[in-house]
Amino acid sequence: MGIPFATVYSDVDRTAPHVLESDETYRLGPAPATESYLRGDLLLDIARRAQADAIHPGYGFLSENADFAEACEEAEIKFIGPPAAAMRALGSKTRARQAADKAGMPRTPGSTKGLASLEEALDLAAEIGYPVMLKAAAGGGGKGMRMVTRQEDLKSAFETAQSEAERAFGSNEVYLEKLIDRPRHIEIQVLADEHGHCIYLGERECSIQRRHQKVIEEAPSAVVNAELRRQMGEAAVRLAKSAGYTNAGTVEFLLDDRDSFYFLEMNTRLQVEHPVTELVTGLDLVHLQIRIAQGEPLAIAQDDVRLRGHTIECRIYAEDPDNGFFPSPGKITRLLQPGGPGIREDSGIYEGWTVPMDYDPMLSKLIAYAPTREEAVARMLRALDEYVICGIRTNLALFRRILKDPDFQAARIDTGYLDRLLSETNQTMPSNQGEEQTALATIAAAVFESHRNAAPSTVAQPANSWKRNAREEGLRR
Amino acid sequence: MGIPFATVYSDVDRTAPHVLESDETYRLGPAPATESYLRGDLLLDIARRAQADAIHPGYGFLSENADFAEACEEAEIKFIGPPAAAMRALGSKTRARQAADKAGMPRTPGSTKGLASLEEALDLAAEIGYPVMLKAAAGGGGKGMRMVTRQEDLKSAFETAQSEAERAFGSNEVYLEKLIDRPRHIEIQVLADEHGHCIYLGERECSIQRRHQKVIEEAPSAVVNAELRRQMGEAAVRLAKSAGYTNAGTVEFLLDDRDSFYFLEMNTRLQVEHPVTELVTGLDLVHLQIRIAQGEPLAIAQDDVRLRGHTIECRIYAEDPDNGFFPSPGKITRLLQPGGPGIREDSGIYEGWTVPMDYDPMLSKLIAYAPTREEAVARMLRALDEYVICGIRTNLALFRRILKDPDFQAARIDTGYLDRLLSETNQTMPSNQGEEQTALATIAAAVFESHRNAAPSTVAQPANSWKRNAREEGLRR
Amino acid sequence: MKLYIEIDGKTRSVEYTPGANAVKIDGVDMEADAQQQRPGVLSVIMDGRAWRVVLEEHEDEPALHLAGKRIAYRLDDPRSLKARRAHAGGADGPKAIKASMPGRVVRVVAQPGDLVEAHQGVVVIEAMKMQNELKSPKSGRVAELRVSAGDTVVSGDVLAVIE
Amino acid sequence: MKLYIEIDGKTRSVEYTPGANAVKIDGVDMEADAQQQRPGVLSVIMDGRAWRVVLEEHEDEPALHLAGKRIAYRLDDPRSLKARRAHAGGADGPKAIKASMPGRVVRVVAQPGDLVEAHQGVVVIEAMKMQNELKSPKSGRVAELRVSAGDTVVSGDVLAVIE
Repeated sequence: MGIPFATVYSDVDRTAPHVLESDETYRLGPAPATESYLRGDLLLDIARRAQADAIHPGYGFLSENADFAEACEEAEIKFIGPPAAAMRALGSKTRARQAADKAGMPRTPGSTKGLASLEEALDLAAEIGYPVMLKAAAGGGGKGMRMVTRQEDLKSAFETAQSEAERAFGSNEVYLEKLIDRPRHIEIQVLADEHGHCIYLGERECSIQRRHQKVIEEAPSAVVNAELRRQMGEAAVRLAKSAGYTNAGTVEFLLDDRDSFYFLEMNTRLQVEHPVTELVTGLDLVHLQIRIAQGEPLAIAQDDVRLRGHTIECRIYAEDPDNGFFPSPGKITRLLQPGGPGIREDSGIYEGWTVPMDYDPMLSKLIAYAPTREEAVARMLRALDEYVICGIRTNLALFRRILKDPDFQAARIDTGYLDRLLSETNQTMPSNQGEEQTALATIAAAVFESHRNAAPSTVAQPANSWKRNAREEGLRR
Repeated sequence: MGIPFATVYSDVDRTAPHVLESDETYRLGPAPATESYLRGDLLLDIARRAQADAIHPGYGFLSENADFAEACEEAEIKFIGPPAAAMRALGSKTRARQAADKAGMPRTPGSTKGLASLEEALDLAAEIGYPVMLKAAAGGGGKGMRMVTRQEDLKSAFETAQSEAERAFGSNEVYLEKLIDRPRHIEIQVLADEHGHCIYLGERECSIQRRHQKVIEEAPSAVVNAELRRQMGEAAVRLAKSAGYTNAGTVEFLLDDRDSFYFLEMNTRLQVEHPVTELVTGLDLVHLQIRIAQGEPLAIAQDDVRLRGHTIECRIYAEDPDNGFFPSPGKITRLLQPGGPGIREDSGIYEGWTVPMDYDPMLSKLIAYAPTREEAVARMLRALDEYVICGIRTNLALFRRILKDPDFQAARIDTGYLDRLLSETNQTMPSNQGEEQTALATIAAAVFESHRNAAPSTVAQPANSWKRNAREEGLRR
Repeated sequence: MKLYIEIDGKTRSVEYTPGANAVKIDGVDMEADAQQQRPGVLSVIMDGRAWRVVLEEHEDEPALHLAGKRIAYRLDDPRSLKARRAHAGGADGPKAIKASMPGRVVRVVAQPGDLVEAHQGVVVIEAMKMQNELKSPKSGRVAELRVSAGDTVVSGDVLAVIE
Repeated sequence: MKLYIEIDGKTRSVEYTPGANAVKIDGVDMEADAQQQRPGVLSVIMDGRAWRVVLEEHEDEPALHLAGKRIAYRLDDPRSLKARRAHAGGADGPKAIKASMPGRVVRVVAQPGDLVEAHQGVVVIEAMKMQNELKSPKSGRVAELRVSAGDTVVSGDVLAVIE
């Protein structure tokens, strides 16, 4: 967009790509986020030194922090995101449920305030019927969350949820809602300018989750038709408008098997999975965020939003599926990354890079786009086959398993799908394929070992890599 | 698409990626194309052994060879491309000009048959007016082509063109047409099924050329509006239909500065630059080719074809712009490839690969997609800045120069644009930027040299590469 | 060149001549054309089908990546007495518990001299905010305990020895 | 550490202490923070702006890639007499014509003993179907001619010597 921008870095990010791509760069502080990326005061100091007009908070750290948004407002530096008031109105899950009622949008039956006592919980559960879910109002990531199937279990679950919530979020506020059976997680991307226009950019299907963490995201959802999309989209827009929301946000829903949808919560920021929406809508969400923050009216109306094709995103992590998905830090000793038609990868990894042990081990977002879901699955499978990461364990094999699973291919998925798949024994391959592959592996091991013993010079650059060029000879036109 | 496929390879392609991606693979012959990829008889032998139903000819070698298409027809193996008769009808430039007349589509004034004598040439040139172009009917790549601005130069140009054509193509057939002043090269992608349906998929702007070789392709063209697109598209469809054309093909036009377009020639195959059309239409051209060859009717009608966004493709070559664009083979000693939103790269290069001296030195197709042309230019510039290839010279700097040029940015381009740009002295950078960069380079050189002298262990993996993960900490949701 | 390769607990002999397209596995002739695409990456054609095989170097246990699977192997060198002995002595001798990843020791569960069962936890390591219990490979006695809570360890460090 | 770096024909002295953020160029203090991202790739911050600098190793003439430009440099080691001599003797002594790329010799234009002008073609090499004429670096006499038509050469091979 031609807007000069400055970046900040903590000491461990000194050589990160974002530093190199910016027009100016400033040291924020030491490695721990509490001393750098979570220090709004330091950020504002730097913004003033850089004479910045606006701050883009990214999609982590302070991006959902209403106090920081407010501090920006006071410093007259534009926070590229919703106003602090809207963030507060939708920040706690109970307040968001109240907002949903105000906007007349469906939500799961249950409380819209913290439970005052066990008695209130027992009464409400009896009224809406078991099974129910207890959830922390300030919650996230599955903490302070308990499923209760029988009345006699409610007391202990209530107490555990409260104490977990207190420990994790500093608030023991817990509410109760009816459990939706095998729901899908469907979320709507909304975009609102500062002139009262708000549109929705279709949905994302994020039902493939493990421990309440998204693993695969898709757009569009295979089960959302135009009418359902309109209903969910309009509900999301009503919620955003009722809270005075502006900029980009995501309204999360559960969808049951009778196509009834229930408000879950709102994410008041750009999300990790926003590329899948960009690919099917053809829009650039970050640019649109900046235009909105500049006070421009939205240049696109709801009717201009057209979905085209299908996108699947896999979140590739340094973790060991054979060992309880335990993180697997270490040095990437060899790396073969996929490419070609419809494949995009957002990552900063490279051969020789050491995956650190101190942070969330996401390595890469691997994204496949194609005209249809079937073709997108095929492209993703090809990309996964081409992808090899040595030196650390990754969840690549898990994605191969999911994408080859007939239920996934038929889009018979819900938020419990992945846990069920993982509890099944992995199908073994046909035995003769196994023998062939063992023979192959034996031969390959012998070849590698004999290379290893040979002088390095005999492991020469083969002439045969002329490949592609030969095929393209004579094509220059 | 789930169709099993076999590939073939010459000896130098033994380890090429296409071999690894196929279900079966067959050795075709030694390295030279005349003993492998141009041997239709060997290909058909292998197709029979593999019990193949169809052959996809790619976009080089035999893909425009009518004899091979005919041999496939006789062997009852489907050639994925047009029928031999249609290839022949559009193969020679003079026959294609006759076909254009039959289809009632505009072409440059001039002859539609080879010139029988100098007298005929002189008469025709006098009639249509100078300047004129002499062209070889069997031509391509600028050979047998001469511009003539005055009557007195025609005789010598005619003789030279004839002898060049004879040498290059084995036919001295030469024709004459009026020179279009500063034309744009605009081409229309067509797609025809075997049931009489033919559609056009918008245009590609390929005006950035050097020595009649395309260097940058874009879709859509900045100067083609909906009405002009319809006119050119319908003309292209008429031509394809008149020749009984099926499958994918490209009709090339010249466009003058008054929006008049003139038929140039037809490419009876998929082209190198087809990805730019795929990105703006959201279609997969290779899949559509296969469906057509299977006898399926086109599933999309003309009204279903909607262009969205803008795509730019740069053809990155191993050649030295400072040395007359002479090829620069050699070993790639260090490689930093770009990525991120909107960037796709089709290449098979890697660090340590040796670019061979025997073939066309195309390294990569770097493709940028964005909602608008302006944003696509910005994304391409960012990608070009991230791209570093060491060990060989490339034309990367040329693309940076073109994409920063105000005329290119304003889409004031024609087929002579690049030659004019190259004849200008490259603007030097502002002198204080030059000083700063020299100081930087001096410091960097000193750091590298002191690393080089230090023991390898001191050049350790820096802890700072934790970067991206730090920023994404806490985003798992 | 004759090599002994162990995969999935089974050792096979491989006779391989660089450049030739034939190999023998356990004395049986097989046709396979293995070409190096670049260091660590092979393209192997067997029965008309090409496979990419990627080498994951590792001191103790190298592995191959093949068709999306990771296959660990071991080179058995019959000439190496040391290798034979290490291999043969496997089940009975003292066994080390090694760190399978870098991290910090958060807890030591057993004490020197303790008797432990096979698969009983001995040391707990934390990395990337998750904890992992490292278990005893066999029933026995904790002969050595080389780390204590708070220590930083790297992959392969010996944490304890069970005898 | 004090080094002499030649860029664009001009030699500058650089005093650089690894780890420190200050360097001296020709005795003038400059603030610059250079950190290695990975071998051969530096991130340098100067005046609040970060630059990526990539090293292109080359025996004779290493180069840096910086902001889309390729900047060749030379390390002048004042302690090395050989380097000084080679540098000083540049214009007058015998000069070699080296192959700038691998290829095949298609034509030898001059003969041993011939007098040639500066920039006059001496040997023609073909690669990737294009021909390139390698020219004499100075006026002089063809003292040696080391190749003939049909020879294959690799980058850096001496083709002829002009004295």
